[in-house]
Amino acid sequence: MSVSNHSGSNHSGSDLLAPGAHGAVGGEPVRIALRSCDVVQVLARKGRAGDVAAALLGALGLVLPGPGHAADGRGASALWVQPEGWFVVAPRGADGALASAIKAACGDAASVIDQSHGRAVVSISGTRAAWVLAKSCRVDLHPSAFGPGRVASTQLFHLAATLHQTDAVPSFDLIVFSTFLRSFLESLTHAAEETGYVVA
Amino acid sequence: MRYSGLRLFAEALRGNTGWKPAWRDPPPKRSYDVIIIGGGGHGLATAYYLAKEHGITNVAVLEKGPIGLGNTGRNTTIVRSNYMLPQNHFFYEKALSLWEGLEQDLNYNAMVSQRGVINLFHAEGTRNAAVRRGNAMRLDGIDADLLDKEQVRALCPLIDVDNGRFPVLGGLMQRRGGTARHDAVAWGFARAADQRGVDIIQHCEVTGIDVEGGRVTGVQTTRGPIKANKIGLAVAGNTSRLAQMAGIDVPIESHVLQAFVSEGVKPLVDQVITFGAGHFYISQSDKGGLVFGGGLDGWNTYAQRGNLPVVDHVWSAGIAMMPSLSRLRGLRQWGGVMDMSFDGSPIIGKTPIDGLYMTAGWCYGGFKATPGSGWCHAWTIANDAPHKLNEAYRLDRFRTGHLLDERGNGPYPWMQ
Amino acid sequence: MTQPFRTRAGGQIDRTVTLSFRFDGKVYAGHPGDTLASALLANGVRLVGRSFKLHRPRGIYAAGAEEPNALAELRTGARREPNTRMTQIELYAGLEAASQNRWPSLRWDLLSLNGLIAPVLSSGFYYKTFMWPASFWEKVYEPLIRRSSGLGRAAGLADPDRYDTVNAHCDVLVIGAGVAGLAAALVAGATGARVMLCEQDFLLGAGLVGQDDGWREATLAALAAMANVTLLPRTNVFGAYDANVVGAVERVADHLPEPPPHTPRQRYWTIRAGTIVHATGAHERFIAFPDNDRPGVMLAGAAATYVARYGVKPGNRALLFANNDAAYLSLFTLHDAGVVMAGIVDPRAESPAQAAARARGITVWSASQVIGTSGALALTGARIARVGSAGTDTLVAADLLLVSGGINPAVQLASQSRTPLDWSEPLATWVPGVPVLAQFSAGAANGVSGLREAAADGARSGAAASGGDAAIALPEDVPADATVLPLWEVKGRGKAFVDIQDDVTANDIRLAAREGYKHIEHAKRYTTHTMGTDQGKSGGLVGAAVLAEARGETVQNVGMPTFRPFTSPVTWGAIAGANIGKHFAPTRLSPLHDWHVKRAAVFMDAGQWLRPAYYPAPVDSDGWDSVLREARAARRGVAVCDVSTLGKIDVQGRDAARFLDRLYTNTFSNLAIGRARYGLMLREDGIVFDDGTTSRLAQDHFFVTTTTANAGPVMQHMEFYLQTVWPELDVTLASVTDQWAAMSIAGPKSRATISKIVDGLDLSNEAFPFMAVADATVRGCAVRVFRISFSGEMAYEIATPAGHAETVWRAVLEAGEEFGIEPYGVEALGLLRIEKGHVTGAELNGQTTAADVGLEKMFKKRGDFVGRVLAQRPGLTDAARPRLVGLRPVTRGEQMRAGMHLVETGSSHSLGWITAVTRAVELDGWIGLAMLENGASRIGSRMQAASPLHGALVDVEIVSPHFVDPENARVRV
Amino acid sequence: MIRIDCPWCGVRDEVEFTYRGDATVVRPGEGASEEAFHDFVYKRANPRGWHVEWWYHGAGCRQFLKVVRHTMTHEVRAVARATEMPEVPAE
Ligand SMILES: Cc1cc2nc3c(=O)[nH]c(=O)nc-3n(C[C@H](O)[C@H](O)[C@H](O)COP(=O)(O)OP(=O)(O)OC[C@H]3O[C@@H](n4cnc5c(N)ncnc54)[C@H](O)[C@@H]3O)c2cc1C
Ligand SMILES: NC(=O)c1ccc[n+]([C@@H]2O[C@H](COP(=O)([O-])OP(=O)(O)OC[C@H]3O[C@@H](n4cnc5c(N)ncnc54)[C@H](O)[C@@H]3O)[C@@H](O)[C@H]2O)c1
Ligand SMILES: Cc1cc2nc3c(=O)[nH]c(=O)nc-3n(C[C@H](O)[C@H](O)[C@H](O)COP(=O)(O)O)c2cc1C
Ligand SMILES: [Zn+2]
Repeated sequence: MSVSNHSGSNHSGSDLLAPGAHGAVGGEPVRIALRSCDVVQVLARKGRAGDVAAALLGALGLVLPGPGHAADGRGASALWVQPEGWFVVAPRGADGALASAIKAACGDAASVIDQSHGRAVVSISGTRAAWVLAKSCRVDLHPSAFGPGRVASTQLFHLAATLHQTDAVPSFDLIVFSTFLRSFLESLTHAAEETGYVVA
Repeated sequence: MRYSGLRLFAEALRGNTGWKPAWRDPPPKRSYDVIIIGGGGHGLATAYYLAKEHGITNVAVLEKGPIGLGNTGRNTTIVRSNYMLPQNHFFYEKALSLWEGLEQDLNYNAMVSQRGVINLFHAEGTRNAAVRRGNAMRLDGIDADLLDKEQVRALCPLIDVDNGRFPVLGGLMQRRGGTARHDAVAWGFARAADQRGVDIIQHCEVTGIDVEGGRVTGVQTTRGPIKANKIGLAVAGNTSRLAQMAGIDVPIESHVLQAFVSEGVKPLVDQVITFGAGHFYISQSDKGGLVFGGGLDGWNTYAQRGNLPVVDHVWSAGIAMMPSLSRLRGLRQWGGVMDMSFDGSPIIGKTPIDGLYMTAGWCYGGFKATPGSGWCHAWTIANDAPHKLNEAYRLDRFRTGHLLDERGNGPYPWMQ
Repeated sequence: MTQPFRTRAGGQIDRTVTLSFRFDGKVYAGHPGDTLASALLANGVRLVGRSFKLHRPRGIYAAGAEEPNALAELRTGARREPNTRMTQIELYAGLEAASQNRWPSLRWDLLSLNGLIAPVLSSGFYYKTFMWPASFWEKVYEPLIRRSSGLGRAAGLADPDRYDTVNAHCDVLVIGAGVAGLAAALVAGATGARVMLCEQDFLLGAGLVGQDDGWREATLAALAAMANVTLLPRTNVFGAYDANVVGAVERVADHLPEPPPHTPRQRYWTIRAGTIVHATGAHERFIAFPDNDRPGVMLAGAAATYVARYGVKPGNRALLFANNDAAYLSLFTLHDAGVVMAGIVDPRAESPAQAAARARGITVWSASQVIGTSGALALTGARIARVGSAGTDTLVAADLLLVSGGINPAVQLASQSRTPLDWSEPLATWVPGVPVLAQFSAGAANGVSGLREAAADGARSGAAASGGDAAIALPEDVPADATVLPLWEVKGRGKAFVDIQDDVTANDIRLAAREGYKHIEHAKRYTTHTMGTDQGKSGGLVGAAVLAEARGETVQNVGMPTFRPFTSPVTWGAIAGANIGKHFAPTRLSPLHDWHVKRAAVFMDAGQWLRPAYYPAPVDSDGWDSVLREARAARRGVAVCDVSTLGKIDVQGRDAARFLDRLYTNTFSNLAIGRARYGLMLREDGIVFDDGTTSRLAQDHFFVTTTTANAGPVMQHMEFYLQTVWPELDVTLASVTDQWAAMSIAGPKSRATISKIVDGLDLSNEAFPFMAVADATVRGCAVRVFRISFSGEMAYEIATPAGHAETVWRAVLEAGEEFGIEPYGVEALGLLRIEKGHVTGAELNGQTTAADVGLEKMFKKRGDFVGRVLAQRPGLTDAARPRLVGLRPVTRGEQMRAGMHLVETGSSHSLGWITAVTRAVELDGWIGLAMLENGASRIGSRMQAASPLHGALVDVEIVSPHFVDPENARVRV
Repeated sequence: MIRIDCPWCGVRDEVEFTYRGDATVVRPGEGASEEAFHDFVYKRANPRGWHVEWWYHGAGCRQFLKVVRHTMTHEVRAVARATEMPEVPAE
């Protein structure tokens, strides 16, 4: 029997996001926040992508986006994450409700998998947000290559993450696996110390 | 010409004008009893032991470039026999015992340095695997010691045993393991083989292998055809291509492994140390450079150059293990093309073609094997049958399922 | 604090500010804009180091990255950094540096006695001796060699500074901000392209300082005004890689005593470029002549740089030895600054520059060469003679000898990018040929000389690289002819160095050739030529030429040693960036992690996860007490374990069942809805890959679990077969490992416990038998209940969306309180599974077959599945293969250890090994599992378990691996 | 650094991908011989030149891609989806 000397603490990482200003002072800081969202994975069954598109248009007003893009619908956004596969992201509602609604709309045209507990959404915003992300993000986030409404699944701080630019500030939603959230926040906030960051 | 301290003084007095070439530079003859293709450590050692142990001296080593600049000339020089499977550890122990007398045997200082090899472990599972391996060695008479965390700290204070992410539980140490001066190994074998009559023919690329009626008859080269009764392949990452010249497929892929050397510093790291929680290992050359490396890039290639993703991982693993390396500087980066087999173990033996033999599939562990590989390969060529030590390294084991997968990584050469 | 060698005016230094610094403990003064080298020269310091092997006195030789000699230990304590080039250290107030590789002092270095036996220390001498007696190598010779070699001393302490990495993308990357690079960037920038300009120096356009400061300033202002241009001074591009990706290190804070808070000391850039312009300039090369290494011998261009850029006279009386007109300009710069001219030695009979020099009143010895130098710790003069004349030499007094053998374009990065090199006759050097990648070379790096020509070349390259064009102003200059009369070596008495850092002489190269190490790569390795920290920038070609002569070949045919990264040595910490310490690899935490922390669990690493090993209680005197207490609860009452780490995969689609049938050795298409089944998965080579339970939630919907370690690999394995082998199947795969928390409630009281809290589900044995699965709720949270058991007891697994984990977990604990429920950790989990004889990663280690671990019955009778065919190979079906068995020590209390080997009593021949051990709760003492040759037939016999590593030998009994409830009755009650 | 133009995600660095070897071998169907399976697992093209190989875009779209890459220059000439066959240059 042998054990390590790790202690570990607070899995949610909320202790890492103590409200206030952190890191360097003087420049314009970035803003970092945890967003409370539902995330539902929708995978079209073979040959049924058309049906899925129709179902989601009807149910949520979502025009399902193609690779690399997101689209907004009624209270929810759809993010392309894999061929004929999307994340539908919406502000947190009743547990499982979004998934049920989508499932009802899609029927057997899609596999609808609730990932609301399996994913966490972290937002980062500010003129230097792309700089902070570039410390680990290998995707080009320059305005000429990326922009509002663009989505990329890639790696951030050794972790798979889906990056969604939500406005031109720029602001980004970073969708990460929830069991890695704490580790992710540790690395993200460490990276943001150079510009300074503010937690609201 | 024998080398010695006395000779060194005598030559110094004569302005070092009396030294002779370490090996001749003969033109290829039209035919040889045995041709060894590949002038790396393995090919040169094969030729040397053919001459020394079996009296077969009508031998040529054909090398497409200058000798010793393949993997032999670019590896991180670790010598050890700390394997788990008995087939492996007996073979590597034979190699290690040959290393132990090599300088005197070759009359060439290959700087075999038995400074100790420590494999760190960080979790219970890997500790148990290390214990299993160490015990397997000990039962078969090979030295191994289990170190606890404090012993690791004491032996190498640079290691951050309380590591922020993967604390060190301990290490398995082979004290007789260490390093050797890679270039000198090639040169020493070349010189000693040459002295026994072997022709070392550089800049002679083999472009074809002649097979008639299921038997080799000779080779085509950039310097013309050469006949031979027997041919041994020792071409590392080029094994697939050479074997294909004889019409056979071998379960080998060519992959690059990178290595790095730092600027020279005063003695800092006294052993060879491997990090168990990431791909990283390190030792210090006698010149003072820290020689280090990690895992494969992981895709087929014949290019001997390095690449950034491995740099990123290896260097951060280095600091995760030894934080004080942080302010030192890397000096040079390179790569070598290795013959990755499908179970991580080598192939030494006969092939489906009569008179064609090979020593191959060395993955990234073949430097330590050099004398053992040459010794067994020579035996196999001389006797047309494998020695007991290399019986298990058969080419057909992938058909029969007698795999030697030391680490259980499966038939994925890039993961072996 | 006077600076006797500082000129009155000129240079890019701020004379209004004086900085004080220390070298070898002595205090000196300099100015902002100085390097340590320029400041030391300003103070008249000539001796700055000792050579690698012979410990000869050495001075400052160059003014940039090519410096071979002037290496210092910079800073102190944990920040000490050995081998730092004084020519690149920016001066800051309070800087501390020390010379290295000398003892006891720089002036009196004991090992300089090596010089007396230098002939013995010829190249490769160590290969020829130190062999007797064999045991002396490690004990005597090697420690001596190691101690005397190496250069500076590492700090040996953890680095207090932080580092960072950053990714960048651009259309055009310009490397080098000389006149060519600036012009290239300006043109490319004007076209609107995204441009990055990297310059290792802290000044951009440094070569222009003192030559055309107006153009330089105007260009820098124009570049600074372009939003699409990123200027990166202090940034060395260290290597060029495939696909036009380069690595660069920016020295963000090295010019400060300490980095400001939150600021990295250095930053590692990975730059992906559309096109690259190599405007890396050139390195002047020296000429090898006897004693060409004395302090006071200096590259000509470097001397000019010290004057023009730093306002420092590198000496009082200068002699030039050069074979080209361009080098005369360097001397004229010194002349104009008032340095006394000792004259010019030129092997050429005549040239326009010779005439110009004479017109300035400078003595020129045409058709002459330097055949030696005089001085001890500093140069006092040079001996010169006419070419071809023996014995008639003149001693010219000088404290500064400028040398130029021509210039070598800095082709390192181009060559790394596989651009072939062409031989230029007029320049007698290698210039870049036609690039393979989308790259250009410009200016001096392209063999072009003259400011105006170099700028024009840069502008052309900038246009080509950006695919546009723009007109820019070009600087004016007085062009000088860069053509050389090749002169590599002047033979004579004394050591003529071809590698000044590693003490390699022309004779060493000849010796290598004589001994057969004739190939350039052999000669390099035998002599260590070009293997120092400067990688032969100023002497590489010189050595190659000496080798060529020795071989009777052209320099061209001899070639150069391969150029490899790094163009300049790269700080280790910079590459690691923030990816060290806890950031080295991410940590994965269970949704119940906070609870475990509050319960003071002791954690252990399980791959990326942190898992509770056990939960200490006040009654426990050690860890084992805790583990046994937890396991006993599971066997006798009830206990609960967090198993959220298990991999979970959602498999759906019309063909989901068929798909699983092909991946698992057993069948899933006949699994009823609402039931789970244990499954075994092989690799295609027939070796066991993973195991786990799969539940059928609907006709077209399965929930697969994997082992913790294989969660990712199994998912990828499934995707591989689905996408590449059976793409026609209607199957979707989604990893839901993070979505679901899971807990295993085990023990005879498990039903009684969860019945209290599970709503909407009849948990009676009849309604919910072993291997049943159903949805329900606990405290209003959705849960999925599985009746599966790893422990061998009656057990349930409850999965719930991760956010509800703690609610459900607490509910379980409360419900179980009356039965004495305990949370149990990985150690107790291991204990229970060993008692039960269940296999895990210790047995399924990538080497075992299903039969090896007693699972051969899991092969379905008919139908293909991954691994079926190759599992039948004789080597994998051999009955003698090690098989899973159980072990008990004959003396029950004796401890066994995982990793022990099994031997016949008295033998040392291993017949198997122990995979796992534990203290048991259902039996006395220790038990274990082992893989044993002919295992089944040995059950009932006695053997010994040996761990020579621990000096332990234990008599053991071979038993069935199923210690507890072999009939599997408990799980069904 | 190898950069792969994923048909779904665009050009990405090799670190986002996992290599999975020769993409020209085809898994034998049901009932095929041990020999056929041996070749599927162990007989791999290992050319010095153009190689068609699997790369799994694990950090991106989770798709297995067929990549045509040169094993000396590392140039990526074509990238195709799993079910397509990209064109392989002769030399
Ligand atoms: C970076 C790196 C680190 C390593 N570290 C270690 C280590 O620490 N310890 C260890 O034990 N092993 C290590 N290895 C592995 C070890 O270097 C090799 O396994 C071993 O050197 C192989 O020796 P060789 O003689 O078989 O091959 P090589 O030295 O590569 O010799 C093969 C020769 O064949 C020649 N050749 C090829 N084709 C032809 C042809 N057609 N005609 C004629 N000649 C031909 C080549 O030019 C070459 O010279 C490492 C390898 C690398 C690349
Ligand atoms: N003063 C001298 O010694 C000297 C030397 C070379 C050229 N010149 C003159 O300069 C003109 C040529 O200008 P040019 O622009 O072609 O060359 P340059 O030498 O003026 O500029 C090259 C620049 O590239 C930088 N550089 C080199 N490698 C680098 C790397 N790996 N990473 C980052 N930066 C790197 C150098 O620090 C230098 O500032 C000609 O007139 C030539 O005669 C003078
Ligand atoms: C053990 C070892 C030590 C080395 N030490 C140095 C060194 O001190 N300086 C150096 O420039 N290169 C050193 N190298 C690297 C070689 O210069 C060379 O890069 C390597 O052998 C690969 O050859 P190549 O770069 O010519 O392809 C070392 C290599 C090895 C294997
Ligand atoms: Zn993709």
